[in-house]
Amino acid sequence: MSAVLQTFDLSKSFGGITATDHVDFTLAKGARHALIGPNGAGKTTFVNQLTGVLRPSSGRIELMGEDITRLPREARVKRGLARTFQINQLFGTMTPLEMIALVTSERLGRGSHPFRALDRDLELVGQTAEILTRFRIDDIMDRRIATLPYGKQRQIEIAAAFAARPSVLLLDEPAAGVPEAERRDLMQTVAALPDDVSVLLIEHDMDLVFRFATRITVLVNGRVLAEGTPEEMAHDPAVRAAYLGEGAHA
Amino acid sequence: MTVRRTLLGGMLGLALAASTSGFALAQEAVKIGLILPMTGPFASTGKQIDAAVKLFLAREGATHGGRKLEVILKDDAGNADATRRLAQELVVNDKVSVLAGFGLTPLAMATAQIATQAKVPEIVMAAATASITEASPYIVRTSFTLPQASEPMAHWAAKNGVKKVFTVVTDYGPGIDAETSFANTFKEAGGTVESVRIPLRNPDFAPFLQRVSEAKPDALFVFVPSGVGAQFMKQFIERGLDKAGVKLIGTGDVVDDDILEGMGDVALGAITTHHYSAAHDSPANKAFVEAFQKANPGMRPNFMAVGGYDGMKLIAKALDATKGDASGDKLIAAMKGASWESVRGPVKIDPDTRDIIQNIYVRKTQKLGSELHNVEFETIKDVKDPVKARK
Amino acid sequence: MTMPVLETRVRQALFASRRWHPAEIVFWCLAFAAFLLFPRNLLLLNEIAILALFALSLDLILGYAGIVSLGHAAFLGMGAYAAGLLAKHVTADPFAGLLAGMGAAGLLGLVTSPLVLRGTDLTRLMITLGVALILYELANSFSTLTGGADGLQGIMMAPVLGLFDFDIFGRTAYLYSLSVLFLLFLIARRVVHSPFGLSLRAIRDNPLRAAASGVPNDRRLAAVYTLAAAYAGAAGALLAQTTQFVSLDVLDFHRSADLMLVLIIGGAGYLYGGLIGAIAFKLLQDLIASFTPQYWMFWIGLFLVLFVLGGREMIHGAVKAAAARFARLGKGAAR
Amino acid sequence: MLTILFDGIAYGMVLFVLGCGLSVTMGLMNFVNLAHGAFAMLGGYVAVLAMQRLGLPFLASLPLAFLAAALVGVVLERLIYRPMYTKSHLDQVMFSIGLVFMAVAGTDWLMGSTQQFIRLPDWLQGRFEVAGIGIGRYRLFVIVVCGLLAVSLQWGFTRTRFGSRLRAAVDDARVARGLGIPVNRLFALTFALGSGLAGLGGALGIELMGLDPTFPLKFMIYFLIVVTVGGTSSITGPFFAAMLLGVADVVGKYLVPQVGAFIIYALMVVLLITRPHGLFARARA
Repeated sequence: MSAVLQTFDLSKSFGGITATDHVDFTLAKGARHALIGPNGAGKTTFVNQLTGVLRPSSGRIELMGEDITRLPREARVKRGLARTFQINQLFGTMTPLEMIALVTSERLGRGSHPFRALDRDLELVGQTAEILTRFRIDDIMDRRIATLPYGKQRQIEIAAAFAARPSVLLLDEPAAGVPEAERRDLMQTVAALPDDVSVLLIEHDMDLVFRFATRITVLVNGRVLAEGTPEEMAHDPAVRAAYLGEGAHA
Repeated sequence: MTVRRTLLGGMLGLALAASTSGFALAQEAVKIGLILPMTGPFASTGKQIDAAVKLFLAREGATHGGRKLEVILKDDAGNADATRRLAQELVVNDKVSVLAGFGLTPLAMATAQIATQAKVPEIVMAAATASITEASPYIVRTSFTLPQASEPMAHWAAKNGVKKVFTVVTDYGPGIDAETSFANTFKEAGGTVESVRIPLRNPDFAPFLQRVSEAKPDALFVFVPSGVGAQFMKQFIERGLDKAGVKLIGTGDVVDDDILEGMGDVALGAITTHHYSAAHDSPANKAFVEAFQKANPGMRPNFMAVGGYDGMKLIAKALDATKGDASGDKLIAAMKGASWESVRGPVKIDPDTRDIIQNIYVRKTQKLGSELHNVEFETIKDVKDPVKARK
Repeated sequence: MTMPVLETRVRQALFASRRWHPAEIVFWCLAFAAFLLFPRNLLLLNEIAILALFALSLDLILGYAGIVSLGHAAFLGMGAYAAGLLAKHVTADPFAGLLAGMGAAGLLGLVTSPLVLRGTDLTRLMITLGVALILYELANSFSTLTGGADGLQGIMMAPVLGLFDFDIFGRTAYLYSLSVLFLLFLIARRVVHSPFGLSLRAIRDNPLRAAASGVPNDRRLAAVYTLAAAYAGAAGALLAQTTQFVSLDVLDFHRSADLMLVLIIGGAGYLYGGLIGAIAFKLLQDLIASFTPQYWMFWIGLFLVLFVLGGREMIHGAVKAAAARFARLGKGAAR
Repeated sequence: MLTILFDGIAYGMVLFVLGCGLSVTMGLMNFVNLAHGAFAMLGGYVAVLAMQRLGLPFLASLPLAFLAAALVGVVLERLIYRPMYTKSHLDQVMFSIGLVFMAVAGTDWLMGSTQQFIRLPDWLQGRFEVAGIGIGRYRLFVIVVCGLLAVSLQWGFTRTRFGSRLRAAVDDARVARGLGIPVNRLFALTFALGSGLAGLGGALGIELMGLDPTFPLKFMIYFLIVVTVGGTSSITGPFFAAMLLGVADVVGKYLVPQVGAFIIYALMVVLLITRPHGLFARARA
């Protein structure tokens, strides 16, 4: 199995606090990999460096062998690295259709075109429609995103990331805040992601992690504490002590 | 029967109107479009002129040359685009025969083209940059020009033992006008001049006055827009320049009658040259000031008011001369060379330049009773605008 | 839903947002009809058209890209001086002047765009304000070129297309300004409904997500800022050409502040906001000024306060209701 | 040269008193109150009226200016400002510009458009020299008064219970409310204090900057520069920003009067580009 996303000695500190502490991490092709850790372990900081929201203090990030440490955010997306956010980051005034159309048009390189009409672009229309069906949001595609229920918004969050056709997809707590009733839908969505997409899941919900992940990395205080299969992690004494032992999931 | 009679009367009237224009003209008022900054930073100019125009109509009657004067007041807030549009609308929609007012140079300039195109006289009652009357053959001025007021100052200073002058002017058209005409004249008379210009938006004069204080001149020549004059004077005193023996000289703008009282004693002793002071010693002026203050309690007429009053006077005189014919070319012809006894003294419209010829007075700010006034002590007779006179 | 059906629906939904609404057609017909309906007010109408174009420019950056600006007058002034100077020294052709105005202002926009890409709304307000103030002082200082406080005099324009002379009644002026406004509006309308326009809305709604969706935020913002600057420059050029005069006032702070008011009154983010706001603002100003020349500022202020405090919902509600009625009428007529 | 530095400091001090109220209200309520200058103008006019009509001495008119502006501030805050807190920045800007327009036209109507003046008591007029430095008495007075104010504000902000509550509320109003801090009352008090300071600054500034109905428009830019450059989360930020602007403006105009007009604007733009969150802002997530 080859690596699609790797970090080498990645560190980030804010003032005196080290949020990411010399992390070497590898995401394999087609992986279903979970990144877990207690609150404040530095998971989101880590993802933010991967996607370019934060600039690392030192170290290197490679996407399919290419050094992307200094690339701007949108350039990483173009190279196949997409993400969702822990708190929904949607285009509130748009419809789901428009939002997916936007991501698709950027991926097709249409974004800087000032005159072309969106509906005349058949390639864009086709690919947008395909995403809408895949994520079962075609029935609500005309409504303003801000007016939709939270669970639906969560779906759109994932759909929008997926519409960028990433080879690596980072899901930052996709189930956070989703009410029980809408949770199943979401689980299905995540489970149904195609195999050629490598997924890194950052999650608190151990149910979801153990159901979904084939590999788990445990991050504590910005450092990689342990890594292995779910089986190994569940029985690793250090992990249990540092994390699971604290009482299942908070 | 009645219907037929009125119909007949109407037709008769029409026929008469067509044959003798005089008859119809007498029926119809001559409209004067008065455009002034009534709001914004230059509102005080507008208010003075507006008050003076109203006073003129009240004192000297609204009918001249057999026709009634009707004034339409518009506010341009000191904004040149608005002035231009208002002028255009007044000409096109209200069919005014005369445009008047114009508180600032750009406002007068912006309207010049309209005056030319529509052949409507433009009476400049306030703006003072020398070149204005050259912008259109229909512009006539009843205020003054800055060189007209500042060159006599240079002569007076040179004659009265001043060798070195520091000029401080606001960095805009009129300020630069005042600076150049003063400096050139004073240098010709053998003096030396140093100059500094103040930005338009400037709250604190300290840095400029400090330069003056270090240069130790005999006199400081100042031109600032009339609103900030007081500020300047106060800081002049605060810095102790008066005690250091620096004379404060300038055109009358800085000791504007409108705000002189509020300035307080800091203004005392300032020597200025100007064409009008509310303290001008003549019976006509006394009556004028009294009537003005009666109609506008708490206001003292300043040079803007006189420009407005004389502007109306000029229109009235021209209408008298044309016997009520308000066509632009005739009015302008009648205005050229017109002369009368203004409250500021004798004035005449220069037939060549359409600019005003008037006495310039050297004044000193003093206390008259409990009030501060600019008391005239020397008169330079019949001063033409020196810039155009040299051409 | 089968794919072909869905694709059709997607196309229709995307088309719906750029379809011409009957009310829009009525709006433009009225704008051109105003030429015949109000022959006495062409000068005011001309000013409205120019202000509308200026407001359209602000709407492009504020309504569509979320960039606030208190210094938009910088571009208006740049366009006005460029067009005025060109007419005075090079060629009197109106279209050459228009292009020069747009070009000069657009260039200024491009150069200053890095300044507005960073920071909060407040920083942007201040930086744009600062740029406009600096430009104002520059124009005042270079008085040999610009005429300084006396204004740029002696602009003579050639007839539009060599046929229509600028007359004192403002006939040519209004039709010329309105035509330019209409043309630039059409372009703006295409732009905001293009993929580029969609990406601007994305940045406005959520810059974080926009970048995560592959949108190069900075470049797009710089592009629209430049475009808006060119539009404001066009408004400035029209102002200079139709009044044949440029004063320092075009760069003054109150221009930028008034412009904000215009857009707030009309509502930002749907292109017509600036146009409707310009009409309302100018009519209001004219109306109040004719009642009380001294104190119109007070009434404008009161209007604004009440408007923000709660009147906006009422007015916009009324406008929407009227538009809906128009739409129904339009559809009825079509059938 | 030192004289000019002294002048600049006095000028900066007035700017600080005028602007610091704005920076606190902006930080606390996240409200862009462009009408701040209107309160300053109110204070100025109250001082003028107190001296001209009531014949009060200058020193007595200063607290009056403070009180009047503070009172009007608190009333307006209760009545019309409060609903604005939840609206967008843009609405707030529009709203307060509307207030400015009303204040300008209203003052013009009530008081006339001319410049207003006050007569300083004799002991504040003129100047004296210390080691070759000319010192204006009034400027010295301004520096002393404003300096004391700045020190006591800083003390009040960092050392008193009111101050610590205020800081908590500036950091996060929601959390502060949760901790039982009466945020609404705090808002009203702060607003009153800020307006009162503006009023006092307006009264002190009459001698240095003049006073007429267009005051709020003319000086809006200066206040905003102080606030944006100084940041909104402390007293020291606006203080140093005001000092910097005052000194840079005065000294710059003295040394190179040709570019005098550009200095503060250029300074503002440069500062904002290099420090977009203010000179002394804490890093915020």
